[in-house]
Amino acid sequence: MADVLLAAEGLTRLFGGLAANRDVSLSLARGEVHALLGPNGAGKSTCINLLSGDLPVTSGRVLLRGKDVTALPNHKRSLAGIGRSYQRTNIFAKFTAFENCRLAAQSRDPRAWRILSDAHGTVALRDRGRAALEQAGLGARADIVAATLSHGEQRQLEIAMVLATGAAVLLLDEPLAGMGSEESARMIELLKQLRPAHAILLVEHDMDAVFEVADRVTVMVEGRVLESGPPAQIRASAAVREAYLGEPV
Amino acid sequence: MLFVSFASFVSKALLVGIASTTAAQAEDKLRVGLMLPYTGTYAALGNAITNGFKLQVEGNGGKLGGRTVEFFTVDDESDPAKATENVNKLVKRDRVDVLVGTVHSGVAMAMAKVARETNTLMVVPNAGADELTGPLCAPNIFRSSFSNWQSSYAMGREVAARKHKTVVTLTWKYAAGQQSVDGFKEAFEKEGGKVVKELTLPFPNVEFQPFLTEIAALKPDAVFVFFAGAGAVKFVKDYAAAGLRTSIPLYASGFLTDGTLEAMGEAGQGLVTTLHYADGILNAQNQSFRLRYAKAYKVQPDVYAVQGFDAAQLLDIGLTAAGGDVTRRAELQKAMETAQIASPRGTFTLSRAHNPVQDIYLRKAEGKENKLVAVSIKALADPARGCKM
Amino acid sequence: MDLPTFLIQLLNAVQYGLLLFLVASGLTLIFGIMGVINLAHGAFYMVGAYMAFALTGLTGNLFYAILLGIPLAFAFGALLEWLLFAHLYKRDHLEQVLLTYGLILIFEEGRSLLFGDDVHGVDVPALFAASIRLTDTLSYPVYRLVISAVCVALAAGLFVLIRRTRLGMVIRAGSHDRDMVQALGIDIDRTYRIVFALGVALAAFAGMLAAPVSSVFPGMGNQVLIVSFVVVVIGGIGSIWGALIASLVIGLADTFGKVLVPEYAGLAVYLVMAMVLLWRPEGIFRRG
Amino acid sequence: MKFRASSVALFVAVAAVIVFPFTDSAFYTELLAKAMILAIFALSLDLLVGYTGLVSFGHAAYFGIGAYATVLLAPKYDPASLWVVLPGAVVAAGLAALIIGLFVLRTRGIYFIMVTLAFAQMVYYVFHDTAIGGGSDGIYLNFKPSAALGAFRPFDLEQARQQCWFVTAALLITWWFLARLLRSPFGRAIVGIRSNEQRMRALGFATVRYKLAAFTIAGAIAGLAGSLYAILFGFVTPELLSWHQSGNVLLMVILGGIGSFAGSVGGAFAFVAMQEVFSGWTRHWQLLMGGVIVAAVLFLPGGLAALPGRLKRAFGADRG
Repeated sequence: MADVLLAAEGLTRLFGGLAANRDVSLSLARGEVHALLGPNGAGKSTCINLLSGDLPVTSGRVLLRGKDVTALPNHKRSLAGIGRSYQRTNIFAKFTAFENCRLAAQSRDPRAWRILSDAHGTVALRDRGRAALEQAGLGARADIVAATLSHGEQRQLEIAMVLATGAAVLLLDEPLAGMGSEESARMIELLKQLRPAHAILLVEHDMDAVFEVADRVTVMVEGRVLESGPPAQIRASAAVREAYLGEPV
Repeated sequence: MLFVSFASFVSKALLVGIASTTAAQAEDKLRVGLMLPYTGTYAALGNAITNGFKLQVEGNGGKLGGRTVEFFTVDDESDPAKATENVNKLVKRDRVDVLVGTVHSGVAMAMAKVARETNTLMVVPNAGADELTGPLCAPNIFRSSFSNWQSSYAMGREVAARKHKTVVTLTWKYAAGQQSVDGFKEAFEKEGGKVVKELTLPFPNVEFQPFLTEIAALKPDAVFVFFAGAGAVKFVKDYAAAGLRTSIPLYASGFLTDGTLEAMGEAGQGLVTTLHYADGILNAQNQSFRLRYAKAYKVQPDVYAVQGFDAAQLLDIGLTAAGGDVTRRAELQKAMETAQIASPRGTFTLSRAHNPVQDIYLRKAEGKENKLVAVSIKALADPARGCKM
Repeated sequence: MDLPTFLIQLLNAVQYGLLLFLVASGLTLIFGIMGVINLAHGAFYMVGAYMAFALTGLTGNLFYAILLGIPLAFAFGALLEWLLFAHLYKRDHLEQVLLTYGLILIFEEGRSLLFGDDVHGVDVPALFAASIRLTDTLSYPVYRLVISAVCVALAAGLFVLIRRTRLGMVIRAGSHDRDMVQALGIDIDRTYRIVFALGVALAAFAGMLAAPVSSVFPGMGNQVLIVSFVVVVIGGIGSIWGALIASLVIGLADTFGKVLVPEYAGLAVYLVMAMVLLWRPEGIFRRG
Repeated sequence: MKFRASSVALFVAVAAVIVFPFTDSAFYTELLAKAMILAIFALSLDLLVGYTGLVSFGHAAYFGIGAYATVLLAPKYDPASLWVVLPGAVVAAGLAALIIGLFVLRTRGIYFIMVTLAFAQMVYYVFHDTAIGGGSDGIYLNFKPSAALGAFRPFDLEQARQQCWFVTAALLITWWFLARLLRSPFGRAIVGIRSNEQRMRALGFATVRYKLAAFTIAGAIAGLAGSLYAILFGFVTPELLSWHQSGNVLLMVILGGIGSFAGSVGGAFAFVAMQEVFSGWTRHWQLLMGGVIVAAVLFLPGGLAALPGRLKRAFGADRG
């Protein structure tokens, strides 16, 4: 058995009478990219929100390294090592790229509560911010205001911020959305780089990309898990083909 | 563009404001500062006092004590929070010789504090707070109006004389209301009556219905209240609508029915109150005052106009004795202390604490007037408790 | 407190609560649908009361004054929306607060210029001028009961409006997301104008209705405004039903607070609010 | 270039404020002190509105608590020690903000605005209806606090000039403190919260705690302003806590431009100047005030702080 970091057991989330997620179980292991597929409205983003704690579950459990974190709010899960990115770019637009990452690194720092020292005076945080930027391939763009970065760079920055928090589990919601082919290639490269040290959940529409990096694929339809397995199995599955792949995306 | 012109207009206005006040200081006029409410709940009172004061000054050829008067006015908005600042406008900015104000007791007390500290001559033309001629009394502070204690003390005796044994009181929970009730209670219980319950509600709350229900349940012989202005109108209407007018007689100090009878309509008719002024006082000074006032301002004067008028009379007496020189304070204050003021309310003198020693009238509301019924107490003096002068 | 007194106090509480509801319902509608925070709502109440005063003087009867006043208030609301509020939907709540705060000052001083600063009374219509005897000392004015009845009828009307009409559908959607509402195929600009005008008309109507019992006087709007805020907070923004319940709760807290703990009567209303907030931060009838 | 121009402007302004009391106009010296006190008040609110994204419509409560604490902590017949009443007022107001913050921070958006207002009203009624601070009639501070530390008397607040300078120092220290705070890790975190709270939580920040801390600090500074106000005027009434005061300080912050400390200070000065000028012109000055407010909202988004930029754009002086 691989080194499982995050496991979901029977996650269910109801909105009114509607089930956005019903009985979803999956696991993320270090060294694995686990792709989550499904048509629009299948409940992929909801699933990420349940895992990250942005939404409370109606029932089910979330286990981090075997410990039940279901009751923890999102910021505590983040501190425990679950990092996430958002489907719509979600960064601090007025800060520089570096400041975005430095702030992210600051979240784990006990000195974060100091009110009279200079934020940029803490070398360790500066270094962590820089390192995360470098790792995400944004080293040269550190002092650019985030809002003026290109779309692709903003998506990279989003991941850099998660890296700056030192998260072991990465929940990435469509990191390739809206990217050109060159930018996509760079992002996929980045994911491959991150794979050995992290457990990655990848929600993505770009099939080629998914099958290029994924070690495991789970397909959701209407809030349920339709099928889960290695890419080859999914590619071959008739049910998946019918429910999802058959449709033009 | 708009913003540029706005900015320049503010700076210009400021400069002009400063320049005009400094230029005016050169002339040798008597600088009189009127600090009264011209906006807000008591605006009507502020205007009446101003009119009364100016009527007396104009009758004197625009002079007080032989000196031409220059007025400085500040709208105090009846806002105690701005009181100290507003009075400083007159005392420190305009450097007035005399301070006249105001209606609201809290504001008047803040004024008195500044007047004491700066030794500015001050006349209170309305605010009835007992403290002003009690603990806060000072050689340079005078009052041309009344103390809260005065008018309600008289009513305490009246109610007892009418053989009422038990009374419930109701007022706003603030100094003026509390002091009125205290004055009433003092007289009423001295004459053998009993105040069975003192009800209060926060100023300026006007939802009276729960209190009327309670009064009806307590069934006292009579009810005494202190309200003024909008609250007075609503209370009287509610009291009548609750059917209490027919079962439990209502008494009050006269502010209940001054300037409010028109708004009260039918409900106000026949209300019996006590105050230091009434409609239909038959003395020469009242008749000439009313005539002149009506001619000048096209409205009938009220008790507030009288108080403003008398404030000017009082100052005129003092200043005349001092030859128009405000700095000859000893002569000035002596003359004011011993003055016989020929007021429209009837001639009055001042107590040692500088509060009018005056007749309190029993009045009855008829039409839009508070008709004189009788003199309730002649030459009633406030006890001036706490005054060390 | 004996039983009859208690029952009468209960009546007082309900009656006061219902009048509050009339003001607060307009406020919660404007909040809920348009997402506009409107401090000037109390000023509209005042405008209504002064309209009742002026129009009763002209027509000789409060009935005609109200009949004339409601369309006037509605038109006034529509005009204000067109002139000012329409520019604010995309702005911060902050700027809405400020603009409506400025409006309060303008309305107050405008009132002072037009009507002066005296207190004025408005006559109760002769038809309802009587009182009903309840105990040997206490009667209850018929007009107060009429106010309550009108409030109840109006509440019922509002519920029908919300349950049965297209406008109501928008209200129930509770959304000030213009795109979403537009997607429902609704002319958003017109809807907003109507809702705002309706809110103004409700507040003004409350002012007109209350004028004979409260009389009209400077600053009367401010007293009502803050309590209405509390009602909306307790009831849940945009919820008419919540506003009704909250109004009654506040009526009870205020009335019995005055009788039982006069020293802390002013506080009672806010303590109730604090407790509700602890229990349900978004009001009793929060949405989804 | 911009940096130098603004620091020169700041230097000139501070010099002017320090020199002004020598003009010997007691009234305008006091007015200046008042404007600076309101500037401190506005700064504290800007920390919430402009930098933390919390629109508090009940900030006058903490100003008022600071003022009341100053008077209530002072003995009746002797001057109090400044070094007792001033910190006392700051702590009292901060504590009140902490407790109220626990409630109000459960809400957001329009709710937050209304709930802060409602809680401020509650505090207003505590002072208005109960006997704690003289009820609706208010309470007096009979003597200005003494600055003596043992035998050493660094300054004397009875002297109008020295009092004005003391207030100037308080304003500068507050400004410096807040500017410093914004550059600190804590400051970066609250600015992050204003711009994107959800993201901050996802990054692991306990945002409610940060907001509560900001709310408390802002309340404490408002308490400082209230304390200075009580010392300056010697009289405190519940009206200091009324919602009009909350509205006024919000007006100062917005007029100046939210998220700009210089703007807040400028807004406070502009507010005092307008009040002074308009009320000198007409009894109906509130009409003008209301007009200015409405016009400012409609035509001056971004407040006074945004004015230089707007002018530059309008005249094209700085194109490219």
